[in-house]
Amino acid sequence: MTQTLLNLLAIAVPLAVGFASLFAFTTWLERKILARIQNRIGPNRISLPFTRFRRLFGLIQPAADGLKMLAKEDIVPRDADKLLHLLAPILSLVPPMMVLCLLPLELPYATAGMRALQAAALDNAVLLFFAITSLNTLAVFMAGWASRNKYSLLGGMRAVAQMVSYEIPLVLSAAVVIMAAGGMNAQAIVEAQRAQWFIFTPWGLAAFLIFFIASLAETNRSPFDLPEAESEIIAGYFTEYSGFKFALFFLGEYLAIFAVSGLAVTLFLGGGAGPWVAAYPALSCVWFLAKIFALIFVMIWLRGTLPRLRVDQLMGFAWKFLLPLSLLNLFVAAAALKLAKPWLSWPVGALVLYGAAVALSRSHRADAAPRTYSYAE
Amino acid sequence: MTLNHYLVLSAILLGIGLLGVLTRRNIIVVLFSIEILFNAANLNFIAFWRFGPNPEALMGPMFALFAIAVAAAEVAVGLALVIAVYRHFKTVDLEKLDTLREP
Amino acid sequence: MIEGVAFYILSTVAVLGALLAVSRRNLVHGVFALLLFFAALSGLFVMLMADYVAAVQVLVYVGAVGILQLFAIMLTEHVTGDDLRRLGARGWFWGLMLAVALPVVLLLPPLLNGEPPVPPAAPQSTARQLGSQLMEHYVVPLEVLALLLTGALIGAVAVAHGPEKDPPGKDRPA
Amino acid sequence: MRLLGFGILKGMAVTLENFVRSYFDRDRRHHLFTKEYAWEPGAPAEVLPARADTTVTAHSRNFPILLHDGADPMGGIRCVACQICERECPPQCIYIEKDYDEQGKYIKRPAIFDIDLSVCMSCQICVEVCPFDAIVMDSQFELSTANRFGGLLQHRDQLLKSNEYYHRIHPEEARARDDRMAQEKAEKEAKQAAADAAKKKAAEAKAAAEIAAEKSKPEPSAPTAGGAA
Repeated sequence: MTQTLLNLLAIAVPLAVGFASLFAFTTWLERKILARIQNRIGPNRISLPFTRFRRLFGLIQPAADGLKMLAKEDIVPRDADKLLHLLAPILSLVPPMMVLCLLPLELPYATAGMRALQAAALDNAVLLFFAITSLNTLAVFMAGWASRNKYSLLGGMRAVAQMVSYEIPLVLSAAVVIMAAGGMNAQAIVEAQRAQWFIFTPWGLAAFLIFFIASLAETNRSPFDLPEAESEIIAGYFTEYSGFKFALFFLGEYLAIFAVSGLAVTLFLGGGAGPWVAAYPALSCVWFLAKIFALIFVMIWLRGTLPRLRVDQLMGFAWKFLLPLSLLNLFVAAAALKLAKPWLSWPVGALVLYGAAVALSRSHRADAAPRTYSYAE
Repeated sequence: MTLNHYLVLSAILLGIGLLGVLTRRNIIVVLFSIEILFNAANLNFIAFWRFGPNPEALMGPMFALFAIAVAAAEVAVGLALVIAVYRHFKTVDLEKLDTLREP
Repeated sequence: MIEGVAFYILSTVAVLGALLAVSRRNLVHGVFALLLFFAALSGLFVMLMADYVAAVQVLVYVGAVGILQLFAIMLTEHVTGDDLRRLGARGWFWGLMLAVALPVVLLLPPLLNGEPPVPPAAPQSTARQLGSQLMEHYVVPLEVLALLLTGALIGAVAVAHGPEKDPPGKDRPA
Repeated sequence: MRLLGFGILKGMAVTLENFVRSYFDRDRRHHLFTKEYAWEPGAPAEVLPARADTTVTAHSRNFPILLHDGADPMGGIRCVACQICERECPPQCIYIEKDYDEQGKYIKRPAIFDIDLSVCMSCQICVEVCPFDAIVMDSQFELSTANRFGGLLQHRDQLLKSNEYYHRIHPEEARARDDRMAQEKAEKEAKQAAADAAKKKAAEAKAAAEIAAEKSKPEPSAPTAGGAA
């Protein structure tokens, strides 16, 4: 019994510690990249106390932020729902942590028994992934409700509506890969991509784009960060949070980003595969994290470029554009896999998908007709 | 754990569900209790499948899946009705919704 | 030994969640207790080696149905349900009696004479077989279910949509 | 051919170019505009940034300071406590009390000269109205203090800075101001000199007139003393 416990600890602890420290690194990365996009320098002032190092390109900034969050007073509104107010950040942190175990991330020293660093080498890993990430929506609502503040409740409801409606394209685009790989086991999916990554097939690319956009909305990032944008309803559902609970929310959000981009890498970018992996098996873990950070760079890049979507545009985009496209993509992928003649099914598939996308986006242009104003006589 | 444990548990859940349905006056809590009844039944399906004669036939999980899907559809329609009732009668209290009963 | 402890923990959590969901005056607490109940039940399904059903249970119930009920609560009154008498509704006594009598009556036969059947070998993960059976043996029920779900979706939207706010008049184009 | 999502890609290309060139490009358009701090946060205010490309330019204005000529602050203080700036200051953040010597005679110096920097809005009206060029704007911005209430109330001795320091932070303006003062002084002296000269001339003229008057007056008084003697 103790051996299995040790085995599990040998895998769970580095996951928790590794990804939490990656969280700190990503906050620094995000602020530096955003700064460079806007011609500024980004954080570079914090220096390590009692040491000679003056300013290590601001690498100590996340530690300083963490310390500040710890030192800040934790204000709980007087008639807030004390229990739920405390539970919400924890519930927003637990699902991403649990889901990280499902990713096929082979840590080099993992014992032979646990070939893939999957604390739970589950057969239906992907289904469990979506089941657990749907708990995030609950945490958001609980935060919005427990603060007994009209605006945070409104922000919470908007965030829940957004996350629920973007969950469907997310699951459907993952269903395409499950159909192609023939199973939901993360390891089997990575195996199926040994010959060719799914992103290089037309329906795979379409599924990847839908998955990526839906994951942006699922983690309230960049163009879809309406619920938590400062300029919107104050700061959305975590208005009444300060101090460490606020930091927990951010930790939860960044872990959700790691988890979702980890799944995107597993489903579309061939998990830990990469050059020289055959020679050094340990390299697969490096490749896995490198791909995750490539996706995170694109997320930050999008955040520096695109303006924020309005609520109705946000919901319209999910239901009127992403959902029909992902359904169509399911049919196209099924036909392509059944036909198994790439030279025919690829161009046709690409054409059908692109044509549908253009038609869908053009059909929505229609209701953007010039406004007709009617003045009171 | 033997089959009887699971049967006792689902019986208790059945009792709680019935308690909720019969005693609460708010429609939504009645819907909660109906959900509890559904889940108690699901637990029995899976328990009998696990301890039943041939598990390969997958009768239990199949039935449970269909039951879950139907229950989800039922909740959706039920809550839509509740909202429509609330919009019309301005109340969710079952005691007050007695227009069908002759006075 | 582990299974025994796990079973008792999960079942107490399930019973507690159900009881709280039924008795809590504040509906939001009721919903969260109900979600705890669903999660505990999903744990029990995992113990019964039906991992696919457990995942579906979490996805459908804890994810979707819970949120649906939260939205319903938000759209109706008495969210904190202060004024509604909880257990004290008029017929609560007979309700309690029936709620206790029915399970006892149902449980008597198996507990008295049947000795518990021996559990056969634990079946392997069921996702693949479920999928293939759904496609071959249970195709018709699957399609009927699909129809039912679409019908429920459209019906729910139609019922909950309610009358058009201000029907298109003279100056508002239809 | 309008590719779907072409606008988004164009926007992202711009930001990517900006991101990449901010590392490699030295010309103005992509270079990082913000520079490091002018000087180390801990350094005393007197120490000016050694490096040339400081963020604090010759035209940066922050809060007023009092000037004094020469080394001794109280000796060469320009301010005469005429309290014009106290009256003109819109937020009323200047407080002045005149200095009196033992006999109670007003000596042209402020006993108390307080400026509350937390109230001051750097509008520079005091600098414009001051007839004695005694108050100018400083460019020191490391002024954060621990306590919120009295911390930013600066007294006369903290405000007093040497004219030479003024030359260092705002060279052109200091030079222009000094030239103007020198020129005014020269004019005043010239006027003074002219006034003296005029006064002297007037005095002489008056003296001459008196002499003339005396000559003409004795004749009428002694007409008998023999006419034109």
